[in-house]
Amino acid sequence: MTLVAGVDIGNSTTEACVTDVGEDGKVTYLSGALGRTSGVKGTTENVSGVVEIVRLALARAGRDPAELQTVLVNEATPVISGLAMETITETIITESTMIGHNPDTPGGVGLGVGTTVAFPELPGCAAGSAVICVVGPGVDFEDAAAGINGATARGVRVAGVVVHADDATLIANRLGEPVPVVDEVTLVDRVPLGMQAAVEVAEQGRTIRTLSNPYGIATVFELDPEQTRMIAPVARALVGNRSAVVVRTPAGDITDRRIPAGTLTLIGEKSKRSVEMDAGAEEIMETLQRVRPLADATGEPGTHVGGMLARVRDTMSELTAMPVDTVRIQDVLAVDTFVPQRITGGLAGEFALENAVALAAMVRTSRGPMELLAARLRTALDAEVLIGGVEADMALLGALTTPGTDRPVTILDLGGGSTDAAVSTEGAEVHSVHLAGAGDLVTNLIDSELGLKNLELAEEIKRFPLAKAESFFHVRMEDGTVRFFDRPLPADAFARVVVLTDAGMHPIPTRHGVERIREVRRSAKRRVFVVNALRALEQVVPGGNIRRTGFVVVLGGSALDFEIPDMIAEAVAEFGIVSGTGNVRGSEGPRNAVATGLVVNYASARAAGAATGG
Amino acid sequence: MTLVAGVDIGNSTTEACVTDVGEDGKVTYLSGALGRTSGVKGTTENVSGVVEIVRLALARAGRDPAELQTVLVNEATPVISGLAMETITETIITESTMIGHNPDTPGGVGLGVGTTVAFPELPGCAAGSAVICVVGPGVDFEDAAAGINGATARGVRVAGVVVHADDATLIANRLGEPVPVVDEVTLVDRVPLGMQAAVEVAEQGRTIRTLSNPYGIATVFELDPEQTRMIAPVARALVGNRSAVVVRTPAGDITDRRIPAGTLTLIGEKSKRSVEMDAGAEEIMETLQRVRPLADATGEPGTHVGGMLARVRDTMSELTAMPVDTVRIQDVLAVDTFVPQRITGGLAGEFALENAVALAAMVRTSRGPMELLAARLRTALDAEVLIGGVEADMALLGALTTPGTDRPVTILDLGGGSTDAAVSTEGAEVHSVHLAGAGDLVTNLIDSELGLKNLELAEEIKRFPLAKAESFFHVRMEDGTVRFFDRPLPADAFARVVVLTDAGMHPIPTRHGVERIREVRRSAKRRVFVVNALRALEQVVPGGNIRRTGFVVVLGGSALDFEIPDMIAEAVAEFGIVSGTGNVRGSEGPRNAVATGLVVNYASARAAGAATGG
Amino acid sequence: MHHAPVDDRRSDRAGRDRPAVTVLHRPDPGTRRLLREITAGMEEEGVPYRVEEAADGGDGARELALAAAQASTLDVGIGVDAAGYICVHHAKLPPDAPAAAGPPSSARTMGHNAARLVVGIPFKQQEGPSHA
Amino acid sequence: MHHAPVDDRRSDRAGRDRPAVTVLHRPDPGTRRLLREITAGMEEEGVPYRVEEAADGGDGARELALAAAQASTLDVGIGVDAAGYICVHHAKLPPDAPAAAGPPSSARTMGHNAARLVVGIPFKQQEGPSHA
Ligand SMILES: Nc1ncnc2c1ncn2[C@@H]1O[C@H](COP(=O)(O)OP(=O)(O)O)[C@@H](O)[C@H]1O
Ligand SMILES: Nc1ncnc2c1ncn2[C@@H]1O[C@H](COP(=O)(O)OP(=O)(O)O)[C@@H](O)[C@H]1O
Ligand SMILES: [Mg+2]
Ligand SMILES: [Mg+2]
Repeated sequence: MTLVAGVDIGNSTTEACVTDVGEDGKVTYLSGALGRTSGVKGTTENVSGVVEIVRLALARAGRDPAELQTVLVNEATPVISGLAMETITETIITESTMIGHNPDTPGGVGLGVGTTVAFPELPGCAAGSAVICVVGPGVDFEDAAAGINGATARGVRVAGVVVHADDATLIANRLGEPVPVVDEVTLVDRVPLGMQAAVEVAEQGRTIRTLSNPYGIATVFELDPEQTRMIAPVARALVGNRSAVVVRTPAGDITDRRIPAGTLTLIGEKSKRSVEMDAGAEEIMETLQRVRPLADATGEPGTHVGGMLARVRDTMSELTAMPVDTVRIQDVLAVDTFVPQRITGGLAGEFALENAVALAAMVRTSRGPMELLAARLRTALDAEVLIGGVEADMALLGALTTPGTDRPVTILDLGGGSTDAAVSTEGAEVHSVHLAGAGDLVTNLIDSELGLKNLELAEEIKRFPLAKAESFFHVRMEDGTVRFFDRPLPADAFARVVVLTDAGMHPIPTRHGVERIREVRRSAKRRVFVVNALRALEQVVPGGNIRRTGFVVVLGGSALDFEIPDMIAEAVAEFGIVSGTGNVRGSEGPRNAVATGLVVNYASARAAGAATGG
Repeated sequence: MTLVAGVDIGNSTTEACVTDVGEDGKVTYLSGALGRTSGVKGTTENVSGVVEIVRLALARAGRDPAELQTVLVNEATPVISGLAMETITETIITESTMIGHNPDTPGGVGLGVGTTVAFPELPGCAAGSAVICVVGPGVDFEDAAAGINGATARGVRVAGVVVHADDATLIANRLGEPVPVVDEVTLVDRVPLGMQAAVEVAEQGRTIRTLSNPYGIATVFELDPEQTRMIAPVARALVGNRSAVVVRTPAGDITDRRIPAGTLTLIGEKSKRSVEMDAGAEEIMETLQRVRPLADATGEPGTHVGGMLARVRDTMSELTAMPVDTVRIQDVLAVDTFVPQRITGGLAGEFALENAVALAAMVRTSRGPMELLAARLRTALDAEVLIGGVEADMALLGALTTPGTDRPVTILDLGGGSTDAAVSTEGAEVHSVHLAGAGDLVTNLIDSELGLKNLELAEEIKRFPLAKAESFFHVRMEDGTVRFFDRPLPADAFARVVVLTDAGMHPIPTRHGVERIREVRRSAKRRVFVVNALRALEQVVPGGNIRRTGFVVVLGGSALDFEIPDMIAEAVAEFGIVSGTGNVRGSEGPRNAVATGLVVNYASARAAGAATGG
Repeated sequence: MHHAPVDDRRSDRAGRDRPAVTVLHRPDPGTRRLLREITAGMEEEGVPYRVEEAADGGDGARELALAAAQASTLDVGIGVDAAGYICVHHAKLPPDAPAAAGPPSSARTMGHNAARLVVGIPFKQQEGPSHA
Repeated sequence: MHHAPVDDRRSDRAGRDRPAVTVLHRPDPGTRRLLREITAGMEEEGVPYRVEEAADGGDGARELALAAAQASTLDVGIGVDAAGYICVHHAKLPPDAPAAAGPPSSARTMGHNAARLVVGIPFKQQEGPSHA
């Protein structure tokens, strides 16, 4: 019997298993362990992490480190991913044409049209004139209401109100004749005066109907067809709001400008194609499909995409100590996303969800200083260290220890930086791919789409279910069920959406509801993993025909997710193949495949040796 | 001055306007009115409705019916729609392989594996054996728990429990060692005994991980690859459940059978193509596009689609008194839908969302007995009755009274049974289409997808926002805002999702949450109106190039909807055209276009007459 | 930061400020079986409860239920009168409009529905003849 | 069947059973202005309220707030002590852990947040120097 450890140094995670291997090749698995990879995969930085994890596994097996005879390490070719994101649309309001934010508490209901007049000027307005009263900062709501009521009494038709403070309901409640009031207009001083304007507030739970319709605005301002054509983008920008103000200014406009993000050039082994970044993810991915396999990708210098790729290359070169100009991008994954962004020229801090494209790029570096790493490990662990076979082969061997699997088998390894796949046909020929984009991209999308600016929280949102604290003693889970607690919940959780992590309840400091956050989370997972799973299977299976895949075994850290495996199951359901999350050695779940495969490989070589030798 | 009424007899709604028309063609609009069309459009049944609505409009204008000189009626060619829906998938469980319902309150957490044994047989189980205890009806929860604890004390490993009553938490709470308990299994007597079985319950807010994974089931039952392949559909059926039971029976299986729904043959004016109904809506609509314009459609006799089309033809023939064999289907709209349906062979009333296809068909009948209708109206109203121009022309003339519009103009008339479109180029040439599917189809989809069996309620859900009664004094609206009431809400509304109609708050008697109902509602609107709007524009605009459409004016009853206009605005946004809801005469919104157009047409003819005559 | 879910079986013994549905019943030995069914309904739904004996007096189920609801930190109370008639009330409802009421045979269902009043899900329907 | 929304300005005069946040304050003439700001915050949020004068005694804002919360049909109360210090409490919170508290200058924000406690949306942050 030989005490053998299999060690898999991954980009994020180092995994080990400790086994007894008999002369006949019989393997007895004793224990496993995992931890964060120290440093860049395949470099001597990994030593400390490996030592720690192997020691942990030995301790769990109850074995003395001195007994350890052989350590098997995977051939760790670093696959490194970079990530960049660029906004490709921008909304700009010129000349204060509109106010399109959505205050929580506007006042009144309906539509009012008139000439904008500052509150202090109200007494000067002629009887019979129709006005929109603009109330600046510092005016008390009772004074505002009194002033407006006074003007109304004199015959001035105050048709609507625009206010700086959060006073809309207060003012509306005090008016003799209620009119629509839009409040929290931070830059109310910049509302152009003496102009025709319309104020609309919809009933609670509804959205505006007139100012979100170009013909509604045309009716209100008596616009001709040409003017209507000009104002149409304003109407479009207001669709879905509960309240709005439109001011008719001579050259006012709102534009939904596409930012020239630049051209991405995809250089295939046989051909080369360019695609505009602002065409969106689908077109980029279609272009990639046409030039595949990818040899490199470049971005037009001086443009956004140029900058994106330069950043990716810099990171790669830094991490791997390769010269920048030898870094080759071997896969990209483009994902459509959006970024909540303040509208330029807005008067009330209006936000728009601007379109953006996220680009994950993958670089496969040359094999690192493995021999040196092995030598260091030998010293540190005082054991024989063998560099095992090709990583994909080992992963397949490990995956096949999952009960119910057989060749032909296909693995899908859902990691942090890359989604890898490999297939082993009955002839034992192995074909593998490494695709850009995996768990880290999902975390990044969640972070930016929710505007969190907190990657740790985004990672938690990815991994754990949501709930809303409905009272100080109970939460409603995202599936609608209710959970009670003995003690009052933390004050910062109350009335907030929280994520129920292993380490307790963490409030999510945004205004988004449970449904919204859930949808962002699920859609990010779909956009990355469903897309990549299908891409990977298509590239790796013989003839690209997924139906001929055999058993699909899903592995890797992201296969531990509480919903990604279900999404992949649903996506491949139509192909009628058997697909599920791996259960390495019937016990490890989707973890430990490579470490296990290394031992399986070693043991069968040994058995073969014993057989021929004996 | 002549007192003139314009009357539009629609399929659902009859609309009128009352005007003074001067010798010079100057029109003064006095009033409008609308009501339900009496009988089938274009038949003498319409008389009573028209008379009532014209009288109402006259009364509103403050004019004596005796003054009415001329009534203009549209050339009412009935466009009649039929609707049918067929399920195309069916889920069948054989040999009680699994229990996959989702009880509200399962008990315990985790996975248990053992041989199924009836509760009364528990005392006979050998120490050391692993069992799943099946508790039938009539056993008290304390007795059940005591029996199981007793067996455990004797060394029997009771690994999980399946119960008839809603007692899972009660039993689990009383077990010495908690195990997963699945309850509310109505047909618990049919659970096969003496078989290997696994029971899994996930933590609150999570879903099961082992029994929804084929390799999880393979691990549990030590299946070989071939057996794993067989069990894979069971795993797939359990994806997303919080609890489940899988029993390993010799020939147990679950199938997701496609029902051979039959072949739909689309006969175009030039070519003819067949398509399988179970290929789904997208393929049906693509086939239609290839044979357009449609001359007729037939369904394979003896199949579901044959029956669907026969029903449509029968309805048509009944409504129009045309012989069945002269009814020609001129358009169809296929929509993918789903129907919640009880799974055949389930032990606990399991439901599955089976796929279905809804088919709306449109028949344009020959011009009805218009002359007779006109004669009857003449008598009834004692006024000159003129049959006006082509309906589409009149609608365009009416639409052009919307402020901000100009030729070229395109109308999209979103009605109850059909979506109509017409375009008038600068040369005043008019091209129009009538497409199957509109507001009534949306109502039907909402009704069947939510399993309401109440079309009136479905119509309300279509038209009004949702809320949830959160206490007896306040509701939370679907947009998250809260509304307070003075008096307690009706008891039947409490804790229910309600629809906030004009006539009060109506509870929706289903278990669906606000989000779910909202999503069904919005998706039904999208599947019908966004699809049809794009189809209509594409068919009606010159060269099918929507960018060349000019001004798009949306009309009809469904344009009054609180979200359909926004959806259409978003769908056409990318074409950069001006599109919005019509505002006929700057005041009528999307209503009264044809009635108005009739008067516009009459007045300009009169002015031309006066000019040439004078 | 981590909060353990309430263990329902401990609720009876627990302090006043812990969230719980209050059950107020007349001190009649015949109600024992009923109380077991009522509390079973709540336990199955995972909602904590507390059972208290009403002081002597002539109150009916509705008055008891209202008093129980007002005493409950969850605003929901159940009253059981001497005849075993059961009433479910909510502190925010008008006194004469309780949320639900029924005969002794509906005990389990009443327990479920008091719990569902707290959780905010639709009531359970009473099935055929009862357990009680 | 149709229910009219509550008219906030009538709330003061309304009966006890109508849902309202209760404000309990010391009978100090100096609190008038404060009360106006506090109730304005609630009115803007559309949540009904009721203002009551506390009987004589030495209670601080927190005790007043707790009593107010317990008296409120919405479980939310505001206490204002003689010095104008303001506390927002919830009947289901531990007595010594109020939902929010602040100086006189935070009056409007406290009103908003008492209302938001009822509505269940995140609290409003106190902005720079106050109105009060
Ligand atoms: N329990 C979990 N649920 C969801 N994702 C997880 C979980 N555990 C790890 N991950 C994700 O797995 C990814 C790392 O996968 P891993 O297989 O460890 O990477 P690598 O193969 O590159 O070493 C990270 O994106 C991490 O967020
Ligand atoms: N306020 C409304 N909101 C949504 N849909 C509406 C509204 N009013 C009418 N509808 C819908 O309009 C359709 C009837 O449209 P209409 O234009 O009157 O029909 P037609 O042109 O066939 O006479 C019905 O499906 C009805 O549900
Ligand atoms: Mg406000
Ligand atoms: Mg249960």
